[in-house]
Amino acid sequence: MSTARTGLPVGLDRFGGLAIALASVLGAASFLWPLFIPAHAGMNQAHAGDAPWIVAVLLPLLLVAVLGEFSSGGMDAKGVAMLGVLGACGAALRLPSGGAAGFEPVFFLLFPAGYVLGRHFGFLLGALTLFASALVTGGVGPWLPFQMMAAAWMGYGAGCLPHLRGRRELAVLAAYAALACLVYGLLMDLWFWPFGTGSSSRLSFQPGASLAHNLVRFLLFHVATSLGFDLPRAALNAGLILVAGRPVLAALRRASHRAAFGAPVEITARPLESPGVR
Amino acid sequence: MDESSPERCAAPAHVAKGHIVVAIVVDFGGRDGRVLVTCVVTRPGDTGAEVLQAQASLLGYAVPRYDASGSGLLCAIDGYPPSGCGTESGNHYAYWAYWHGGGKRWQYASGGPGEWTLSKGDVEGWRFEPDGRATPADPPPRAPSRAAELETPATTTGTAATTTRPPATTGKSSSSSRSNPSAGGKGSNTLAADAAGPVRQSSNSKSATRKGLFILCVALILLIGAGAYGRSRRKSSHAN
Amino acid sequence: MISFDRVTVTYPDAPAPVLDNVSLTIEEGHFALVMGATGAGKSTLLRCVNGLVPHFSGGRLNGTVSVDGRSTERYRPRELADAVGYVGQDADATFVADTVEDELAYAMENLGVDAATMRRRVEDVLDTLNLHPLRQRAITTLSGGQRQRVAIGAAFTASPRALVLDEPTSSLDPVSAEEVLASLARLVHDQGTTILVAEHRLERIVQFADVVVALGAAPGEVRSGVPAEIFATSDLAPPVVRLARVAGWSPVPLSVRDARRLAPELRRRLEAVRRPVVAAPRGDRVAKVKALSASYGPIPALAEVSLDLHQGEVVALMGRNGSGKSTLLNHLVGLRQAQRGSVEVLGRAPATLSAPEAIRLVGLVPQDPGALLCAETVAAECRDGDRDGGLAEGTTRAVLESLVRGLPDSAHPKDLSEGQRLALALALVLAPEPPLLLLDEPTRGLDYGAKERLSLQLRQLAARGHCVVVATHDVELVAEVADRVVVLADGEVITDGPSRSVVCHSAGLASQVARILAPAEWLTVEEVASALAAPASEPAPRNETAR
Amino acid sequence: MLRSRLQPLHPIAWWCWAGTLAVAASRTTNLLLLGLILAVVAWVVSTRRGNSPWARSFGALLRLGLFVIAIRVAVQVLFGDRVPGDTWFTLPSVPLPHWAAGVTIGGPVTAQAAIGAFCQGLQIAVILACFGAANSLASSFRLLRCVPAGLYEVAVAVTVAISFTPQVVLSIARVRDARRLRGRATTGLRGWRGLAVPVLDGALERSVALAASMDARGFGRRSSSPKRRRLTAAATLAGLVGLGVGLFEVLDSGSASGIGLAVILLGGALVIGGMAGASRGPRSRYRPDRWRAAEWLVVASGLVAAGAVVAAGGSDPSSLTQPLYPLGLPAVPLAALAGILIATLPSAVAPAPAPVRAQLQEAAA
Repeated sequence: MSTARTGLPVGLDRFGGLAIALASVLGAASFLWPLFIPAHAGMNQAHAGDAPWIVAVLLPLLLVAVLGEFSSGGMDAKGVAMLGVLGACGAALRLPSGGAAGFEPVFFLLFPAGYVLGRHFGFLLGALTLFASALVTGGVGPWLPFQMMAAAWMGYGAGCLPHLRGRRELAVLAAYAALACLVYGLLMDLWFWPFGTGSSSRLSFQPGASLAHNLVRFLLFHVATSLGFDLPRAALNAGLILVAGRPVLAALRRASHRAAFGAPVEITARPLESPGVR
Repeated sequence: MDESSPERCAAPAHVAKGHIVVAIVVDFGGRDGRVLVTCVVTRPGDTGAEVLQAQASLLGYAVPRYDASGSGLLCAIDGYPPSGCGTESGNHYAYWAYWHGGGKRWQYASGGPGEWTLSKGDVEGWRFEPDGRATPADPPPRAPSRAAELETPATTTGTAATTTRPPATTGKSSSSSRSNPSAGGKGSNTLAADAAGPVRQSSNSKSATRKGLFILCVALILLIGAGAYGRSRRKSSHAN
Repeated sequence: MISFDRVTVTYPDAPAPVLDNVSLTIEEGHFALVMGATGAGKSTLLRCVNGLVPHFSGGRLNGTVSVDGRSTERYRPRELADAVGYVGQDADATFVADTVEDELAYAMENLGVDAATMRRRVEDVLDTLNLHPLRQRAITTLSGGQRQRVAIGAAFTASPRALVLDEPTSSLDPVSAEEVLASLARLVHDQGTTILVAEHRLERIVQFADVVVALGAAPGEVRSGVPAEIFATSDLAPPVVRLARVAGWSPVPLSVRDARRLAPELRRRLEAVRRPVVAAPRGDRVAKVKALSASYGPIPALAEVSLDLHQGEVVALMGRNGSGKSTLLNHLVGLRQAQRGSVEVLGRAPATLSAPEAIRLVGLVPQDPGALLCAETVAAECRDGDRDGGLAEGTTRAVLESLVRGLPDSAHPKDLSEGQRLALALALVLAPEPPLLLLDEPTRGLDYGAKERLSLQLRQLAARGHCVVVATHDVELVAEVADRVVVLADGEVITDGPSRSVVCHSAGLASQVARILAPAEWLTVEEVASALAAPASEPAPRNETAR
Repeated sequence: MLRSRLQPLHPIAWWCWAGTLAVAASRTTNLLLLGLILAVVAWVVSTRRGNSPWARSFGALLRLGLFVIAIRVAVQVLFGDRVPGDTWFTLPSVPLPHWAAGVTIGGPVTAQAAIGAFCQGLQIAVILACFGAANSLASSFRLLRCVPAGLYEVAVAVTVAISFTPQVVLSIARVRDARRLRGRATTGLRGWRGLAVPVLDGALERSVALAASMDARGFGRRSSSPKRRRLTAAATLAGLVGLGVGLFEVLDSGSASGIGLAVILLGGALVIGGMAGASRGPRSRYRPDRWRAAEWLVVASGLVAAGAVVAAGGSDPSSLTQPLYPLGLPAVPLAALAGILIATLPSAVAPAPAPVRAQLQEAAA
């Protein structure tokens, strides 16, 4: 299977790649819809509340599709076990915060993992970590698929970073971590926007208004409500990566080496002539 | 400019400093084709909703009705339509379309009147669309009929002064008359009060019968809630 | 059933093969014991059976390994799941499900066994392994022995013809170990399963074995045969065998029962030897535990424990799992604050001290010594040790040298053998010269050689004036090193006395030699040997504290 | 009793029940209805939740709900539209610079605005509470056993993660002790580093051993025929396209009615079908959760509640909303209230809570 070829824990065939791309586009749409919704959609009072719920139904389906692709695209025991174990570590990191925003060092594990073990693994790990911790802490709800999708993208991005050496590697990872944490916060806020503001305030989205106009309103909402959580989180994760990044990367590399993903296996029935005989 | 928008009001000489005059064009569309222009003296920065409110109290109309869900959507002017709010039929809605600009330069408003802040010489437009599409493609308010033009100056200039209200008095006036919010000033107050009178009485008579049930339900809810709380407390105390 | 035909295994980027041209056959229904020093390739041999090596580890395998006529060349581990059950070294790392039942059913689910059969087999296994009362329990709430049995059951429910176990009892107390081995024996006898098991603690398991596979130091060197003939010569042997050699019995008895038949004659010879009791000078008090009580939530862990520890004595702390041994050690080292009662080391309460102060007063080597090691290389580890203790450069390294010779500086702690890792941890703890030294289960996974070295080191430390406390299940170690035995049960001290009387007079804690030679009070083979060798007048080599 | 202890209520049933109540809540801003739904949910949770760590999530989500209400009201007060109403007080209004889309902060705060915001906040809080209830009542492990075959590997990974989490927590404690034994700091970023690395190392080693034992027990014995693979992949992709079309239709019309919804449902069916169809290898289930009368009753009670509320909305929309113009007491739709009361049924018919998972509890604490 493909894992053996790539030497990475999880692989994906071309269907899977296509599925990820498609699902991500739709996922993006289900995050960004308030910015683009047309004027008359807001008029329809009876149904104005529908869009968020439709999207909340849609996203789990997207995730099912993508994760299913991963399952059939080839995950062997090693990949599954490593996913599970790293997911557990992530969940444990989220326990103190109960999955709430603010103190959330989970990304400090996710990004190095994605970076070392590849973007597909990063995608999966991002999604599964949040899922597992939600199950452990009992935080399952309509918000969960959005968290999973967002975290999955972040992990995928970490896997796409250029592979450097030494200091520059850490610097790039830390910078990415800070950025990704902020983006994650933005995305989750974007999801909460319609609920947080209703439709009758100067911060709520205006159907039909220009993108720039809505964007400004959203950013104001973001600054007003949750930037206070996101900045510390970004700093925390970036700091952790700077401090502990090197040994963590080393540990991950050692593990993926020990797990021997796609290591060459050779079995020959012909016995090796022992020196004594020769 | 002016000839392009006949509705524009000439600011009367006696308008106090720091105030502006805006025109409100209300086109009742389907009902009787009545188009009404009112000039209201107000403060820069007041919202379209407040000016509409002032106009209503000025003309003794019923208080403009807004969507109950608290979204800033306007449902009725002068109690028309009597019920419903942007009621949908297929892809069409019966609703009050909101415009800015006047004359040939009407622009479909992107937000509710609660968000639009006025500046000097603005023209506000309202047109009831019996079956509009809620897009800028809907027809703008028509030019005012002659009758309307004759009617308006008389009403407005007379009471223009009363409609301009220093924000300070708001608190008192509203506390004095619950039914008719935020329209300050004596003259308009009385006008609007009896406009909104019947509404208040009806709601009073209903609530009188309703109160008992209401309290009953609240009691029930509290009872169940307390029960749940007690049980979970016991459980947690058992746990450790 | 299981056959190796001229098998050579080489791991990727390893210079030399681990197994070199190994051939052996294990008949159906046999209980085969694989023994050998650490690093002799026991695990590799076992993992070859179901193809985990090389399919899982990578590397090259020449020759043919076949189980039930199926060669691992053609079948991957998962396709052999119905032929071979494999239980790895760390049972906790093998669980997939949350409850016992689901874990047992897991393999069958993968094999697609139909529901009815699954139900029946699960029930069978629950009975065979005596897990019935635990069926609904979450695995994380089970004790070590129970977990180990669940792991065995999980490997066995698919009813494989052969079962492969890698050190199934290394982390268990004698009682749990007995349970596990007994259930293995039942599998062999009732169901005719072929069992291949690697084990260090031969004394526990030898009496069950039909065949012994002995791996020598050199990768090529493999001997297999019936236990008697193997042990006649093998240098790895349980005390009973070593005693037999000393006494010159043959055929070599493998169980205490067999040995006792031959014992009377030896006892008579030993009675001639007078063993004078030399009271060791009792040093002054190092630590004092007074009426210490502790509890985890509602569960009491220690009840009114009082204890004095003195310089130069080796105290063995014994008792079942969960009898409070580790809790007591944690209090002594200051990881836990005394809730009721008091703990003092040289007059100071360890829990109140800062970490750097504490390590100069008392040191603890935890159950898993690896937990102490976090640097990349041995050299770095030693350097950190010096820095943490504020010691002169090279102190730790010197201590390490005194424990094991010539450990390579560049080696990664994770790649060391159990014994070496323990030595490194011990060195780190000893470097600041704490007067009180605590060890928790130090003999886990140690082969006989490493154990002998350890007990020697402990004696030397005591002689140098340290007070050494060893919490252990290993009665042989106790017999070797302890002056004094403290037995805990349910958090209470039920016995506290000189090791000889305690070890000889309690059935559960007696060493093999003691059991064979009872009622005479002999503890170890060495004693007997020197006693036999020596003329009657000379004192026995070992002192003991009189009280 | 024993019977029910062996098999608790099907997790899907709990989720359906909570979901229907959430739908009911999402249809109304009537304080009475919302309050009653909240009370009912709380009652059932208090009678039927176990001691698992996730059982506490109900309380957690209640607190989160309060937070949401606070935000909702605060946003309304600071940035709310200045729609006329009974003015309570007037904040000094600060116009933001031009680039900020002409947004001004403050201005008169009307009772209508504040109460409307509160009702909408409460609505969200009640919906949160419903999901909190589902979390507290349904076991995550059992939930994971219900996933379609196509998701099997992923589900196993998650199961492993859940059952391994408490061990991670314990090993964190162990490592912290070990650092103390070497006389090192256990706090601060450096302490973090010393903590994170050994824990991670241990975990990763475990993962290799775990993989070996899983493979040795036949994990991933599957016959993935490329033909079937292509089929399921096609189904999935088609489903995704369908979802996309449906989504844009819905967003464009702003209503979940008609074509958009249909297309979405179709796409969803395709995706799920693809997953279910992708069953590979001869896997079987040990004692799958059965769907018994109790499950039906629980789901039905939820449906009744939701139905009653929706019906009330159909007959008289205003009975579901908090009257703002003019302000007044909410209507008392007796039918809807009665329907919601029926949703307390599970506290009678659902089997008693599952046994404790002490270890996990420790971990989550």
